[in-house]
Amino acid sequence: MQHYLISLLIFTPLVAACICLFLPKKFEKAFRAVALIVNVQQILWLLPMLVGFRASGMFQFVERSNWITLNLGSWGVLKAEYLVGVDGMSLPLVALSVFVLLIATISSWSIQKNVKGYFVLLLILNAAVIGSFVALDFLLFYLFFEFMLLPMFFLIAIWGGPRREYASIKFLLYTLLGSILILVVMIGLYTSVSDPVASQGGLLVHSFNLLHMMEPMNFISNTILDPNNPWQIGWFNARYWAFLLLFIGFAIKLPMVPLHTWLPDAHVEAPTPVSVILAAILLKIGGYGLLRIAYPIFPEAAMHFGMFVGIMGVLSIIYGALNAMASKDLKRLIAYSSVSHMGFVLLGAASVTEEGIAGAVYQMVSHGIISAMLFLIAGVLYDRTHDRIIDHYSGLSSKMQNFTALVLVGFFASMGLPGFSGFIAEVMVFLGSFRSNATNGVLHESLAVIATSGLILSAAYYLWTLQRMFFGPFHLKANIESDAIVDLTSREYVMLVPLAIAALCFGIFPQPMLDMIDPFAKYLTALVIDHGKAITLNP
Amino acid sequence: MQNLDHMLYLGAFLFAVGIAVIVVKRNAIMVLLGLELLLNASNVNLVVFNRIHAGRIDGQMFSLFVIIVAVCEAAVGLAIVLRVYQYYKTSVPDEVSELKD
Amino acid sequence: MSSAWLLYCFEAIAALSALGILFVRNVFYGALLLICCLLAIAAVFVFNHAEFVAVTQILVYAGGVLVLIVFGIMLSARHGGKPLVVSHNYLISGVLLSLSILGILIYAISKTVWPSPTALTTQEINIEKVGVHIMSDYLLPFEIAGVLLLVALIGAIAMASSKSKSV
Amino acid sequence: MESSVALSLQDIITGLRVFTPELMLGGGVVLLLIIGLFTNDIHKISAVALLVLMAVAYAQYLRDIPLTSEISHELFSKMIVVSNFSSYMGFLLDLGGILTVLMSWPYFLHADKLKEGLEQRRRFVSEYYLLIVVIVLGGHLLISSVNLLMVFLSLELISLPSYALAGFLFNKKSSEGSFKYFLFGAVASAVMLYGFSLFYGQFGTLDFRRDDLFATVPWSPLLVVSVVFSMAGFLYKIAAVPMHPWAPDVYEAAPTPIVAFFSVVPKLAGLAILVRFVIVSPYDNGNPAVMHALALISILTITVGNFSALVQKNPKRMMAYSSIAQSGFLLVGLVALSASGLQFMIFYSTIYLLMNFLVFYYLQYFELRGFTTIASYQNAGSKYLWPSIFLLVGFISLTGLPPTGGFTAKLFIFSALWESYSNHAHRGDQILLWLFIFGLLNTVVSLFYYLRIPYFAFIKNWESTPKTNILTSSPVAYDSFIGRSSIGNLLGLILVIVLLLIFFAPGLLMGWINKINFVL
Repeated sequence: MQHYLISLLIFTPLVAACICLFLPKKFEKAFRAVALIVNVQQILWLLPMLVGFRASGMFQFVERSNWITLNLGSWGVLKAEYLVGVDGMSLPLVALSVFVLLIATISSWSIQKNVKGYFVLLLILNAAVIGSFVALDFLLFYLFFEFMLLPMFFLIAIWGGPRREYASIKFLLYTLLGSILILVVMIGLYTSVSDPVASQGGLLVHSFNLLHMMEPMNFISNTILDPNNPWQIGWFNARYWAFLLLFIGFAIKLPMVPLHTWLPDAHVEAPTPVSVILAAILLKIGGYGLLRIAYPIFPEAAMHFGMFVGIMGVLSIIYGALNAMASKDLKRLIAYSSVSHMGFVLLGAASVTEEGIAGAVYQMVSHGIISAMLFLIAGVLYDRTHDRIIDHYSGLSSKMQNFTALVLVGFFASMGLPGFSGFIAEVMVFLGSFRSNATNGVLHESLAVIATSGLILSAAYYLWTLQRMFFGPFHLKANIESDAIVDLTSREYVMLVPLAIAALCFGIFPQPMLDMIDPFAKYLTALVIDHGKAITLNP
Repeated sequence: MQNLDHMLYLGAFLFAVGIAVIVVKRNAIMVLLGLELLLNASNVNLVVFNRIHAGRIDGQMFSLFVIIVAVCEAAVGLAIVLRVYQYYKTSVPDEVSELKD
Repeated sequence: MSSAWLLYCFEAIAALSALGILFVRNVFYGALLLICCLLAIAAVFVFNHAEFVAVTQILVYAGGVLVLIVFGIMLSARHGGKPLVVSHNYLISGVLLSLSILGILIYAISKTVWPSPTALTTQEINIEKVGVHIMSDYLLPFEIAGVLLLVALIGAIAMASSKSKSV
Repeated sequence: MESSVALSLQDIITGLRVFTPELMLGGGVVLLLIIGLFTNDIHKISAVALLVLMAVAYAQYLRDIPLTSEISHELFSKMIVVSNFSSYMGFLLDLGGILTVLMSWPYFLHADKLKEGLEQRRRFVSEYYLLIVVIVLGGHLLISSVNLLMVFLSLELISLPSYALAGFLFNKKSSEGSFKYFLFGAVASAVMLYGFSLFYGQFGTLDFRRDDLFATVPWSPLLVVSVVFSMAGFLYKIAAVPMHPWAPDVYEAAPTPIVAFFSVVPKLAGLAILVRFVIVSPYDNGNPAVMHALALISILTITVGNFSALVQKNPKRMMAYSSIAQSGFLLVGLVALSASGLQFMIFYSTIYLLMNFLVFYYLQYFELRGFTTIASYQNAGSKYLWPSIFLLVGFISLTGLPPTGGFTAKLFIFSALWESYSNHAHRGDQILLWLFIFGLLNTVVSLFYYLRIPYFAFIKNWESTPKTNILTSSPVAYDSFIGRSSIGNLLGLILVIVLLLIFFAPGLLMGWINKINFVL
């Protein structure tokens, strides 16, 4: 059992999706029940993994079996594996996904339209999300990555708000563009990399294995991406291009300013549970891909473009915060705050320091929890009034005390107040980016200084929103019925309270998760710096 | 008769005139006539080249088959033209245009 | 020498009657000019020791295809009830296109040096040889040509069948 | 002379044994012709056509077994060469023919929609199948031709029945499609013929396979002219830019099974002969002109096809542009011109056949139920759930997204291009890189039109009341078992499963393709 935990995590929702597909349409409750059972079961499978995980930079719970082996004659052998495993970065993210998906399923209770289709898509999305966090084979990763695309598209486009068609197509366009860029690099990489174990006796085995790609020794000499002698294409050498393509591909997902424009639209139009999944999990795949693929495989390019990445991160932080401040729609505000917070991930990654990278991973998890909470908060309000415009509300605290308390927790957590998980993450990112110049010279200290202003801005827009919406005299815009304003239902407590507790827990007791992340951060930092230097030494 | 170039020029000329007829004439049957000119241009070439490569008679054989194909094309083509004529009461290719983007 | 002049003569007839097709506006005259052109080309074939091809040209083309075309002209004239006088379009672009093609072809042909033709005795290429080839080396193309004729026949019948009454 | 005749007769007789599938096709033509005299029963004739094609496919399969990679047969005085390349491609053509017959069944039975010309359609059932069989025969001959005369004749053998079949809807539009197809096709083949005659003049032989063919003749202007003219005919058959304008009109006008057939069988045959033709050209002699031209054509074809498809309103017309774009993708394998590139091209061809037939099968399914424009697919998803899902799978595969064979095919073919760019004779040639980038970015464009029908089917006005003009029409009366949707969907299901299976286990197909060598 211990050996198949990851596969069980991935395939349980797929099997459940197939079962749902063959159930008659009218059993609406059955679909909800199946989805819930799957989520609970996933948590049960996750627990032994969390317990059995040993803090080290190595991959654990690895499963490996052959998937595709094609002999292509003179060209060699093409080999793709079913290779999955978790390390200090992916396990927290898998745990986050399982947790948030459970909440999202509970939140989906209110979906009325075509329940069957909704839950089938949700379950497929579930499998794809988990799969992309654990895949260690590029082809497998790409499969799961693309697999998220269409379910998400349909979830937004069918169950979304009034402008869902526009939003879903924009989402599709951006994401597909990103994945095509990743595909380009994938083709380039696997044709350039050989499997050192399987390639023996003159047989050339082209491998999709990400771990092989991270090792410069495995590149076939004189190929385009050969670290010893990369080709010059246009302004840069091919490895720099490859890094940039990967970076853009993942940055679209992240999303990074100026490639973020799909996000506010998608969030505003998506139904609440889909928004929750989108913000809490799907955005993380961008950051995850950067740290899992782009950085370790192209370390010298990562160092070379470190300043650029850092600047883009800071730009995202500031620009996202300013936009959030200008937003009139509560959901749009939260969406832009996501852009701002994911900028910290970029900044942390760019610093290539242990603190920075650990901070980036911590920020991903923390933002996953907090953004899920914030979107649920927006959903609570929307469910009652079908109106999300901030100016239409005032003094809600008088009618919804408990809700206001949870909103305070969520907003404070997102602001990065001490005691909440966001604080830990952001402090680590600042630390990393500040120390970067001294240790490896990638970033300038000023970036860290500028990024702090993001904190101030986020405090500003959250407090302003609080003040406008929740405090002061109770007042609603004319067309909202005040009868609709009632406090939380028990189902909403079930969703919001665990998230609030998690945000507090990881803020007050960061050590268990940091212990998990730290070895990974150490390992990645050392790998990027060592390989980066080794590669640049050979011109 | 050492020089065969003039007959090749004749072929080229027939080819060019055939293209011109096809482009210029506003009538499907005229287009068919142009088509026959194109095929004959090739035939002239084939027969003349057979003089140069006289070991086998590939060129002449080819031209025989071209004639057969020309017959077939003319038959099918005329049938199609007549069919179009039934519907459109015209055989001007440009006026037969219900199919558009 | 005189035979060379005769050849030039036939070539000129072929070229001029082809050119004539471009200029006449009556389809019927066009068909007649094509017959003229094809017959002249048949004569050119004879000068190139391709007697069988020439005969086929006269029989099949001038005899078969042209009769078919003339039939077509008459049928469509009957349908329309008006004389088949055609107008021209794309005159400039068509002429320019064909002139440029002609230029390219003439340039390409003149740039190529051809080996001089071998003088042939009449025994070497004769109808017997054509017959032997058709039944041996060219058996497969011959059979295919048979299928092609069959298909053309069927296709033409299907296409030319009268409209159903429902339309 | 007698002895040489005797020799060549001996050659013919020994060749006949290897020639079984083609002979069977010829026999099938005669059989259909005779049956047509006695009966007009749709089921009987369709069944006969199906059996003929299945038997041919089986014979082709039997022929393929002894053809190990080294053996190829020269037949009929070197008119054609049967190699495992032509054998595999021939098998694909047979498969295309079988699928077309299966698709045609409902097309003949259906009486509600497409009423116009029904009577004539039913009158010419046996002729219809006969023409299909002849095209398959022409394809078989074309892919194994090594002689210019054979190329010309087999192309005509494909083209002439195509002109007729394009008009088999027997209505106004159909006649126009057939007319345009004829004009364009006849001119293209005449131009190609002129190119062939110039080839013959320069090389003195009709056999274009000789190794030293291009080595002996330098690149003269005349050779360029003859290559360009000859290409016209091939590009026209595969509907590549600039010889593509016929495709949209013909696809829109022709019967749907025939469109599916056109988009696969003549295209693959044309592609195969293009491969044979290009492979002898001076590709590796340091002169990249042919490769540059092909790469340019490929880029243009993909781009023009995709961008034109975006604005289409008629599903068949959209699929015409899609098939133009797909030709461009198929050409990528040829541009990469390496053994693996050609193998992946064959792989792509196989997948293309499957996914294209899947899509057309369901386009017809919906067309017979009154969905004739893209916009009319509104609500199709709720009424016909499974067919819509199958159609979606087909479109996803055409786009090239996982988990379908279309993704694998695209991945492979672009890998070969990348490989060619990095370590082939034309190492570092920038046009290959451009093709790579353009081709992949076009995938994003293609997603838009491929997803438009599913978009209307699933998303647009999901909950609104059905449009009356579509769904109030009486339910379709099917008077045959194959027309009943549950049985009909079985074919779709099989295609879907195969497409998914190839993604998860491409080795199944590649194992077969790997045997093919390109000595031709």
